[in-house]
Amino acid sequence: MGLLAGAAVLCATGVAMAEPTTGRPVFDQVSNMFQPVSVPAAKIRDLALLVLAICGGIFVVVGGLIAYTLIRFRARPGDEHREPPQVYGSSNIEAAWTIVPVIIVVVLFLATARTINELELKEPPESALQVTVVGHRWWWEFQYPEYGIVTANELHVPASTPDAPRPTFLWLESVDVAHSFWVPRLAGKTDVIPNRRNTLWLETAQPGLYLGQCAEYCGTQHAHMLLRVYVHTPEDFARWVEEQKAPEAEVASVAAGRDLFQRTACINCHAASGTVADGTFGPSLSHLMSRETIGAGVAMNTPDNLRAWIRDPQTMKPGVRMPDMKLADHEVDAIVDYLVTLR
Amino acid sequence: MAAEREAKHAGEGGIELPSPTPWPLLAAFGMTLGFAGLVTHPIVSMVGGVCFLFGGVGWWREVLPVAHEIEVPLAAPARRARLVEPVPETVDHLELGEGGHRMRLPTHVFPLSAGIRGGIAGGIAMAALAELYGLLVHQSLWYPVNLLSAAAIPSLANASTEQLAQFSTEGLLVGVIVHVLFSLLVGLLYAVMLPMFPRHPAILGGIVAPLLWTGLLWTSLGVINPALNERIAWGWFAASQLAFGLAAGFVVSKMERIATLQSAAFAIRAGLELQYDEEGKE
Amino acid sequence: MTTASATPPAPAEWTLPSRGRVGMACLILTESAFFAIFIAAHLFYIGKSLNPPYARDVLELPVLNTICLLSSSITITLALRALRRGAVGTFSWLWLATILLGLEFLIGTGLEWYGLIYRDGLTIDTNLLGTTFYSLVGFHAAHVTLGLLMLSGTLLFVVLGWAGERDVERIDVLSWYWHFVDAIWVVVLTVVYVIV
Amino acid sequence: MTAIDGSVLPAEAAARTSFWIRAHEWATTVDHKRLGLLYISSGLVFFLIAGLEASAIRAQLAFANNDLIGPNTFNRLMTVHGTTMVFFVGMPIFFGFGNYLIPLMIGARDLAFPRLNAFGYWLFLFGGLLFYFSWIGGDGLYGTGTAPDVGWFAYSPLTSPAFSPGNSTDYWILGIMVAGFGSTATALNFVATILCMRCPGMTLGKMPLFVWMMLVNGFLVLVALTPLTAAQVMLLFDRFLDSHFFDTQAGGSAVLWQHFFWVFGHPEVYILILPAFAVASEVTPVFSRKPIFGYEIMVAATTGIGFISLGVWAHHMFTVGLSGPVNTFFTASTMAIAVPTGIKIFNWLGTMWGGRIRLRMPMLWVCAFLFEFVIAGLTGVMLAVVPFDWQLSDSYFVVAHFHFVLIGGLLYNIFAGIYYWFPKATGKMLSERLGRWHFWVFVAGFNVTFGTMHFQGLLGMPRRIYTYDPGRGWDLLNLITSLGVILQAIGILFFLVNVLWSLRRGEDAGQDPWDAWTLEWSTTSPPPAYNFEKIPVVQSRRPLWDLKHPNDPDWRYE
Repeated sequence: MGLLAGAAVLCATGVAMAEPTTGRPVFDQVSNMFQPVSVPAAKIRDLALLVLAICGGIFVVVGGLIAYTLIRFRARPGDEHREPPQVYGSSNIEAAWTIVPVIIVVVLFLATARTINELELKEPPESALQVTVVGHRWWWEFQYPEYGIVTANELHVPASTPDAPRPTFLWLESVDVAHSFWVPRLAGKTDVIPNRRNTLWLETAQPGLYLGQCAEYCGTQHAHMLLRVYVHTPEDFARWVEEQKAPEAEVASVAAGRDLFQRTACINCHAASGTVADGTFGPSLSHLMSRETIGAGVAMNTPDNLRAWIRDPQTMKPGVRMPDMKLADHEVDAIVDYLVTLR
Repeated sequence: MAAEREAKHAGEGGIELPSPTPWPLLAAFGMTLGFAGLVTHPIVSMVGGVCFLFGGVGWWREVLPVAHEIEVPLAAPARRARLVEPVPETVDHLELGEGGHRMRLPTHVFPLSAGIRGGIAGGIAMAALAELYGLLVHQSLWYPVNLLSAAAIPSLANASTEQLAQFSTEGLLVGVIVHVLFSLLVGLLYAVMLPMFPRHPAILGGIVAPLLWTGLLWTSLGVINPALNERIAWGWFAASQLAFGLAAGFVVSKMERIATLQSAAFAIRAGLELQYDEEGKE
Repeated sequence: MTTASATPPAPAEWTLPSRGRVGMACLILTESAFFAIFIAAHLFYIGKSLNPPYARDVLELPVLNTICLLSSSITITLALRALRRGAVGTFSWLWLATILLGLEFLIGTGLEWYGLIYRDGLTIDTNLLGTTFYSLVGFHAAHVTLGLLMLSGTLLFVVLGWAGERDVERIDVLSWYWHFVDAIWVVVLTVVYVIV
Repeated sequence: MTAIDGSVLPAEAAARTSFWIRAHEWATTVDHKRLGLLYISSGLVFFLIAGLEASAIRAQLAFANNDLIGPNTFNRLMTVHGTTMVFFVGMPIFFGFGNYLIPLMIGARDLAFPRLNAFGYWLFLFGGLLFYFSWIGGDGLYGTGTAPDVGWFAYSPLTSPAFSPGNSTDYWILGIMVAGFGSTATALNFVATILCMRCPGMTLGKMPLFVWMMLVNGFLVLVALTPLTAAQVMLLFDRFLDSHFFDTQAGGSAVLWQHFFWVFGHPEVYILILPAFAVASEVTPVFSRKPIFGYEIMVAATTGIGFISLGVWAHHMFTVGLSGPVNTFFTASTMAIAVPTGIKIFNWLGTMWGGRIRLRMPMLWVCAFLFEFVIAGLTGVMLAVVPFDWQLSDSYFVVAHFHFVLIGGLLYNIFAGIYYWFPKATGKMLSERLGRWHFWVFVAGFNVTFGTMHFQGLLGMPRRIYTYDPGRGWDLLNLITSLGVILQAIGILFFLVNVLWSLRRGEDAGQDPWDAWTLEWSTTSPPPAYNFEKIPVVQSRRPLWDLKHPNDPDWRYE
């Protein structure tokens, strides 16, 4: 009953919201695992459909039997003083309903075993883009050792085309507690655990933005540890890499803000290219304005939101590790003016 | 123990039971406080320790050397339990067997060995046909084995046809295990199911079941075993399934005569239900 | 239909296991599960300490301790045999021997720990070895201590005449616990001192 | 002396007994029936509390970006809700059933160790109180205090002193540990009772299935609960003595905790569900008017489940990046456990087939349980398929799955058991009319809430998030989920009213209102302190059938 209602709702929402709308969507995307855009997610979907079909079949048969039994063998008026024949059991039917499930289980197991070993790639292929993902409370750090880029919360990867296959291979690490990397339309989740290096790969031909978030409870702001994965065409990706590698333009008009930034405790936690700031406790601010969101997805990256964030991060994201810096209004403005030049 | 106690007190008008005691409560309280001290203050632990000690000693004295008991008087006769009396209910009887009811059904079954033998025979017949296919079409004994194990081994699932014709230890191992397991399971299933369909066991076990199985696989083979799905020769596949069914069905039904109700409804033959006296059939 | 007798068949002789023994067996089972986890942790962390001291440098096989503890299993068995015969005096001496052997084990462990702490600088917060070693061996020693307390209590009761031959079943159940503590030591010895 | 059991006193005399005398009687009691009732009623109180916590959680999640309760309160609520439901509701209520029924069913006067039994109960109660004291005492004797907020499985290193300062996590450890000692004592008591206290004639093969399942359950508690205690001791050492069991900075492993926790945690699921199966195995035959179908295979399946459940724990950890062979092994063992579970469902079905099913309240709950449990089992198989689990794990799909197990499986059978044995324990029938209201409203609410949750999971909603953004396809589903809670609450209200009303005004039950076959129905309702005047002698699995049908007794056929 609940299942039916839910199925109807699922269909409705799936139809209405499944495809990314045009323009650059913000949060409006359903991360439906049955609409995969990446090889591992598609393989999982195929297996999942098989499992769903088998389980659905079993449910119909067993549920039907229960319903039939209840209707057919209900006590009827006049039965009060009659007992039915007393049957102890039947070795045949019991054996049958032991063996049939075993056969089903073995079939399922074989397909599962193959898919596990297909998807659990331990070594990255030659052509792969390798990214190190570091889980922090409560944001994501992405390092591209190949390019010397470090960014946060928004992962950019190239699409893989048939003539130039380029899967993305993620090394998952954590500096504090356990997290989990999960973008349902790209791949299944893999935990991000301190003192351990896990791997995850994805390979997609479809450019776009795919949403996900941390899936392992990691403390206060577990809910606001969102993941945004941008898949670009190879050309767009190359352009993005170039932009990220380029030094920040030094804008003279915001020298005051940059100065203030370098004199406050900001630099203990944040890094920003072209300044003395090289902290690693918080997200790198280099090319900050190339990101669409701040605070691991709590708000859009607009100057207003930045201002509100710097003034009091604890209001926007209660419990976040960034303290209220007690800056005066004009100081906040100066820093925001500086930050918006980091493109 | 209970019986001794019963014998000791028969007719005394009272029954001895363990006497109520506060010590377990105190000991438990002390133990909890002892731990609670870790998160509050050491004094709490100390109080807990003292309570636990008192409780423990009290408990100790309660059961040593002989556990304390109190005598509980029997309830007034009017409040005692009534004897359970025969009820007027009639019990429907069965047609089967001499005693009436409560036997395990059906009365004659194949021994488990029939299923195992049937499974072995079917497995050999099926493997023979599959190997014949491998030799005739791909000039390789290993080809069918590897295709079967590709269900579980990704390296084989992604291999080329030439590679599949090569020997693979892993493939042989998995293939043999899977084949033997399935042969035995299906053989056993035949042995328990065939008596439920007694009229034409050969047709059912030999032809209908393999065809159903083939059809079922046809719908889902792409997920279960994509490598096989790409290369499958359905004619040969169905033939090997039939070979299994016929061989297994033949061996099973030859093991022992089927002794079950030929005209009864399915549920009765399945042992789920019994025929009632009043129908008086046969 | 055959005519059935109206009265049900009388039950055969009815004997059931003693609840003390079953209870002790359950306790041993659950304690084994407890130790299994500590043993698993120790095995898992063998060789994974990031800083010295390392096991192969500081741990020495406690031969004397092992001999004492294992032989105490023999003395306790002999003691019970004596009690069954009614030889309360022999029982007391053998029981005392058991306690003394157990006590030697505790003292030996204490000396070993003293050396480890003050000579080798290994404490529970030094590294992973310290963590798993002290907790595993410590919990075993705690069980030995608890066993010794119960053994001493029993001895006291027997000497004072509050308990005796009639309690042999109870005392036998207690001896199971002592055998269990010994058996666990064999496992602990293997994983801590032999597999380094 | 006469007041050993209040129930045998004349009503007026009982009313005159002062409150303190009665409190003293209950506090010092070692009677298994009283302790059983104490277990069940304390469990129900904790159930109401944890239910309110769940309602607050669902109120927060009803709308996107809701700020009814903040992240800190939310995380505490979800931790305390989960912990309470598992340790202070599920286990004690079934320990209560076991306490009350095992001696009655095997024809004994009490448990093997009555004082230990009292000790176990009080440890459970004080453990629960200590755990709840964290709401006011969480930071020590000073400060306002905090409840634990690390989730009910308290994954390290979130629990390490660095990430969980103060005492909140210590309360989680200590509360559960103290209650765990009590549970171990009770399990030991059950095993010893079942093995050593059976009445003459009751061989192992003639015990009611309820007793069989409690026996396997007892063994499972013994081998599974102490590993949790051991792991918690390690965590305590880490937090108080600076040891490094789960300290990732010192080379420790965060995954080790997960292994240790789930070595306990998965058998725990069966510790909770086996007693539920036990209730279903008693209710189904009586209301179908047939003996249980395939007694032997039911026993075999139960012990099979007991053994296999010790080897499936890592299926909670498919996403931690274990190696392929490990994942493959655990998917095999997890799927294997579906087989004995399936056998049980089929055998209950076989029991009903050909019977004359009386759809009274207990049976109604068991039938609903069969439906929900089939769903729970099938979603369990989906979760066992490792790649599928990589998507489903830690999502709302999992939340839906285990609530189908724990409510559809466990709670439904608790209700079935209460409706079935309430007449035995109190002498009064529960109202069938109110019962039906309770049943339909609650079942509807349950399915709306948790049926829907599967779909949030499939749409990528992780569990344990205190808020979410609009537009991700979760808004409507979450609203429906939360609305279902209202229905469930109304259902529970009907239940409470039913219990309170029936205690006073209920129809007299008599000795054997259901025309049942196990020994507890051969004594008065409520039974006297000594249970049976004469220790019964049994010849078959259905001793009362033999007495009721002297011409056609079971013992002739078994």
